[in-house]
Amino acid sequence: MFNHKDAPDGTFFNFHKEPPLVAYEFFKLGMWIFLATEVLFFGGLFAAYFIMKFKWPEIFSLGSAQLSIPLGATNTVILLASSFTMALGVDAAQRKDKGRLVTMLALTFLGACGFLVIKYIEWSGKISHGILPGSDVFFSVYYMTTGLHLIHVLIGMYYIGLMFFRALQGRYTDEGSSHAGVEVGGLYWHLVDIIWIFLFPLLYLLGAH
Amino acid sequence: MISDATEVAARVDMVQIFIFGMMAFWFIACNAVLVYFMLRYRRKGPDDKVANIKGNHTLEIVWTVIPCILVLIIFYYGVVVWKDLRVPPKDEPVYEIGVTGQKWSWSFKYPNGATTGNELIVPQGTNIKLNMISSDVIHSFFIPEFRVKEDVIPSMYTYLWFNAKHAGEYNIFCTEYCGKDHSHMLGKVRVLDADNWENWEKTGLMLGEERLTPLENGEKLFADRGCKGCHSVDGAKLVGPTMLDAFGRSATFASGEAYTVDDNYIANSIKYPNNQIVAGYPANQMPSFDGQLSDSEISDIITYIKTIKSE
Amino acid sequence: MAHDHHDDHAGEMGHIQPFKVYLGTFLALVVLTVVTVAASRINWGNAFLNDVVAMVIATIKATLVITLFMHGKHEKLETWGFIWAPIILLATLLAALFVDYAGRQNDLYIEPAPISKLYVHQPESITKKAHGEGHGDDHGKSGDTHAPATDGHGAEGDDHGATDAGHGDSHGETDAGHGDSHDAEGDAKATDDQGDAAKKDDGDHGDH
Amino acid sequence: MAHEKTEYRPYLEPKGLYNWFWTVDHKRIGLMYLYSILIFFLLAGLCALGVRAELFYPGEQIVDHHGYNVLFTLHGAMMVFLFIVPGIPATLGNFLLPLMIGAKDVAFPRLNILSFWVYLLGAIVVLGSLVGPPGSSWLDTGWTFYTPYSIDSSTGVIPVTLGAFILGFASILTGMNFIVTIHRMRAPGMTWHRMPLFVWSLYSASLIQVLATPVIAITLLLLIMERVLGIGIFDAGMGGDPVLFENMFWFYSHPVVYIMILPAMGVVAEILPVFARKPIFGYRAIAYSSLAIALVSFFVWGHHLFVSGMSNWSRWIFSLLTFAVAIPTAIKVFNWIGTLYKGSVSFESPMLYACGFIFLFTIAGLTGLPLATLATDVHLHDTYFVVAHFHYTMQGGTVVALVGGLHFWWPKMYGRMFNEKMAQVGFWTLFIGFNATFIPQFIMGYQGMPRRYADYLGEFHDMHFLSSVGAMVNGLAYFIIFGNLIWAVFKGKRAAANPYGSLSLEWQTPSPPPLTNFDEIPTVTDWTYGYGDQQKA
Repeated sequence: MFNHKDAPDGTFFNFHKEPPLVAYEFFKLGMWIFLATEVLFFGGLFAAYFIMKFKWPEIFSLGSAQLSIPLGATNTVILLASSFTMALGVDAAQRKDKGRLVTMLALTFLGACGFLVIKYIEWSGKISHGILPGSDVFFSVYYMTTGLHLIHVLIGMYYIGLMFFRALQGRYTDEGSSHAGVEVGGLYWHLVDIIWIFLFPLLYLLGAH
Repeated sequence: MISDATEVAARVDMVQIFIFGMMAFWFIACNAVLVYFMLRYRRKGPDDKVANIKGNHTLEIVWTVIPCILVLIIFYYGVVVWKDLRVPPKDEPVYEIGVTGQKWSWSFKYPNGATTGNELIVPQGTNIKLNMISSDVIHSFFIPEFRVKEDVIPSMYTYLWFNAKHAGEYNIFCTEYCGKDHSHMLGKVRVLDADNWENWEKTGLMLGEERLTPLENGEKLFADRGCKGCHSVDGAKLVGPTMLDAFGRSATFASGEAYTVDDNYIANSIKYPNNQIVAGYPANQMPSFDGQLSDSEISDIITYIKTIKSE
Repeated sequence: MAHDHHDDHAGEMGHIQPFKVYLGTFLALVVLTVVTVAASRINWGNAFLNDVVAMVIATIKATLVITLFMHGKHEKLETWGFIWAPIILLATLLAALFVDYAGRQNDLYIEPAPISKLYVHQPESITKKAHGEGHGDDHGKSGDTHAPATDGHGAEGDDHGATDAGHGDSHGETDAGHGDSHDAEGDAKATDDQGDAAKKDDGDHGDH
Repeated sequence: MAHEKTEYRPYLEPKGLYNWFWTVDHKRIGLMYLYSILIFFLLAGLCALGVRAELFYPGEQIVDHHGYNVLFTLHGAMMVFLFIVPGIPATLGNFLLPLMIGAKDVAFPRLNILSFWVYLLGAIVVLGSLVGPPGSSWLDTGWTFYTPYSIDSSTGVIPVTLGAFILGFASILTGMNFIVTIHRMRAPGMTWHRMPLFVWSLYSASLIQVLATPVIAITLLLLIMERVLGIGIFDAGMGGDPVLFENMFWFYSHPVVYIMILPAMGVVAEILPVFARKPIFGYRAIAYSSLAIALVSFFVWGHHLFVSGMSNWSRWIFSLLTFAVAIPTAIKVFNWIGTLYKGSVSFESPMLYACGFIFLFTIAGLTGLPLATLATDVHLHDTYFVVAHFHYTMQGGTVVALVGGLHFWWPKMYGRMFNEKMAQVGFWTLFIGFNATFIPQFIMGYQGMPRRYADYLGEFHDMHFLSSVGAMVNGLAYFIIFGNLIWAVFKGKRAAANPYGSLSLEWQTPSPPPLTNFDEIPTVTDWTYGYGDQQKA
């Protein structure tokens, strides 16, 4: 059941693959469609955010005042930087420059770790003050949105690590190989960044004025 | 097919008949043509002469524009009638009644402070507006004869209005699924003519009725308000503790402290059930009757409970 | 043999952009972040406009990322279809919800239930607000006596008693219908007066 | 170098569990989906028979109220999430899409089998809710999980919502796979206007799958968080709003009914020209009305909330938009009927199902009119009129088309022919039983009989009795139909490669087709409905 050396034709480990050039177009369109689902997935949360803010404006301004804007702003810049290095990584893969690709992936991963650290600081601060998802309508929305975004950052980090080791083996930059994997990973990571770009003003910059 | 008890209901029936006529016409038209084609162009042999028709642009335009027009007519007619069904007449006086839906019973609160359970008593020929709210899950207040329906939601007031033409008795249904006894959350609308209504408003009794004794009233309330649904009188264990020999019984709360059943314990549990839950029974199942039962009604219920003995 | 594609043959894989494009985008994004923080300090009129400003800046940043970082510029029309589709659907959902919720406020007679009617455990921030400074008559929501609070269970009983006592007389001329002229203080919306808050002492209603 | 002529081996020939478990062949995945959705169709159908059996007489006969609520909830949830949403796209769609557009397989074969595994996982999690004691853990909230009842209900809400959340991913993967396949893998020469109409309808349905499913995913996730962490977004007690849940739930759940009906329309558009021996009437009208329905379906969900305390503005805006959906549907029905004009119509069983579909679907579409009109919907909302309306669209529409499609492509899938006489008997039993079940429900609904009632007033008794008898006949019909098809797989006589003389690409391959469908990808020169031209040539 599990030796896949001589797997018969038309099964998981031995099936007709389209040539890399053609498959490249498949992966890109497929990823853009997946990103559309992610945008709508967070869309539901944004709908909940706007309605709850419409119903309870005081709770939202009260709650938002307890979030630290400097931490949120640095988080945003870190994510933008990791998005920048990811874009350079994809650019390196397109130029088949293995060295730069590997360093850029590592930098992106570091950026993601930075984001996690700051997120940990924020969350642990809140939880120690006894503010939990159930304590308040604003913090329900806050934990749901940042929590879901956090899960997507973790998924992104897993994929960047995967790309990092594959890039080391030269899988994206060898002769005749396709770098679609890096391009797709880049698209996903940029989306995670876009979601945070929208989350930051909505959650953090609410109570300032 | 069912009687219409308000003028707006008659107009809603006109819309329904108009749409039914439209449906019947198009249904017969389409399927007559379909059956005709099926019979007329039955396959006779393998080399039948077949027309190589791929489409017809003018026909396509025609059967796009005509449905558009018909559909807009239906929409407009529907909205015009709905406007009156939905918004009470602005200038005329409106008699407002507070409705509370809770798990499996309705309760009504009148401007003169009276409250009734599962029985909405209204004067004939006046604009009645129901301000509705639910105290637990979403219900829906539906009177088929008046063609009115509106959900009863815990997070906001909803309203509906009607003006019953003549005296009579109509059913109230709950049409939004709300749990086990959703199908038993029925009620009655009793439309009274002028003098009967006059009497009811003053004494709370129908003409010719005399006041029930506290015991009978307590028993009637115990059944009307759905207590029987969860508290049995014959000792069976339902959702809540049984009322058999309840008075003077001593047991322990979920929090462990002992208690004996007495008057103010029952009164307090009726108003705020979740304060003291008896051990072994689920919490926040019983809705609060605070504000739906007047103190005299609660004392009637207590006198009734005292009489449930298994001697 | 790889059959050739019916649409144009994608030359080499992906379009190469010069480095300064990426750097320029990144710097623009950082600057916009600073701008959005600064913009949030200024009050642009009402809460809605502040949101709009924040959303506009965020949309500019998002378009920068999509067109330049994600090579959106070089994508075919169908890919842009899948970029615009979720945005339009999300806008529809938010617009419909807004029309629904805003419309409810000025529908004749529909208004949100007072906090006192919300029976289960109350978040502290609502109750703190209702306890502390029951201010002004905005929304009338926060002006109610608080409902059974999360903290004390026992307190419930007497608290209601207070409102009941106060209920009868001081019931102002609030017309619950229009939801704007609630008098804020004290027990304008006591727990149990759901229906008749509007017309309690309004003489003319009903012809009985 | 041209492929040398490999010796023909049907795709089902390599036996063994390994070939089924690890397969990425779109044909086997289609069959595996078919077997699993038919099992759930049986389970949910038995729940439906239980519901109707209980309603023979007022009062409690077979099950108590809680049992009745569990029966109709499981009937709804299993039918929607496990049978009819994967339904035609995952079975006939998986099997036929690459064959119809001249491709060796879908764009992402491994994602295709992953979609099936995720579907199985979701199904197991949904069935997981049945593990606990029936009294407390069998779901009784209705398939719509309306809060706040689904929040404080003690029954198994989390397993079913988590299962539905997982099934959403299977749906997204299939939809995305189909869209990329149709965009990128069409055979040379097969332009958008030479594609079969079934592929157009699959494309529209996949668009909805991809764009609507995420919203139900987040709604169910928030519902689970509501129960686990007590966040207050949908719970009125915490300041949340149950109507927000209704809005977000129906934002998915109305487009999903178009995922169900569009492929059914595609199957009918495939069957009619073959048996009328005549090109389809108004190809572009049907193709673009599929897309139009997919587009408009995202703007009409408000008609489920006409009496849910929505503001008056949004009520009449949604009523107007809901009528916009009626137009492309009407165009399709007229074009189908136009196809039979001056054709040579033969009545094998697939054609019977196609014509039955048109008849039942006109009733379904037209009874939608009073539900879209505001004045009448206030009276008809949540009554048996609505139950009858959506059963006419789902059972009279999608299931009749699925069964018709299975009969039409059975020779291609298994290379064997079913018994024609038995198939006709099955159709007429289904037709009579179905109408006998749901026409009384239209009448009851108008008289004000609310839906989801375990017990009803005496005045509705005779209609309920008639409807229950009809339901038994309806159930019997499916045993005849599927018995005939299953018998054909083993004992049916060998079928020719193209028994009905269809010009579509999938019929040009031998029955059952080899693993890689075509030895070398065909170049398409003309559209697939050229029956008229064939006569002249």
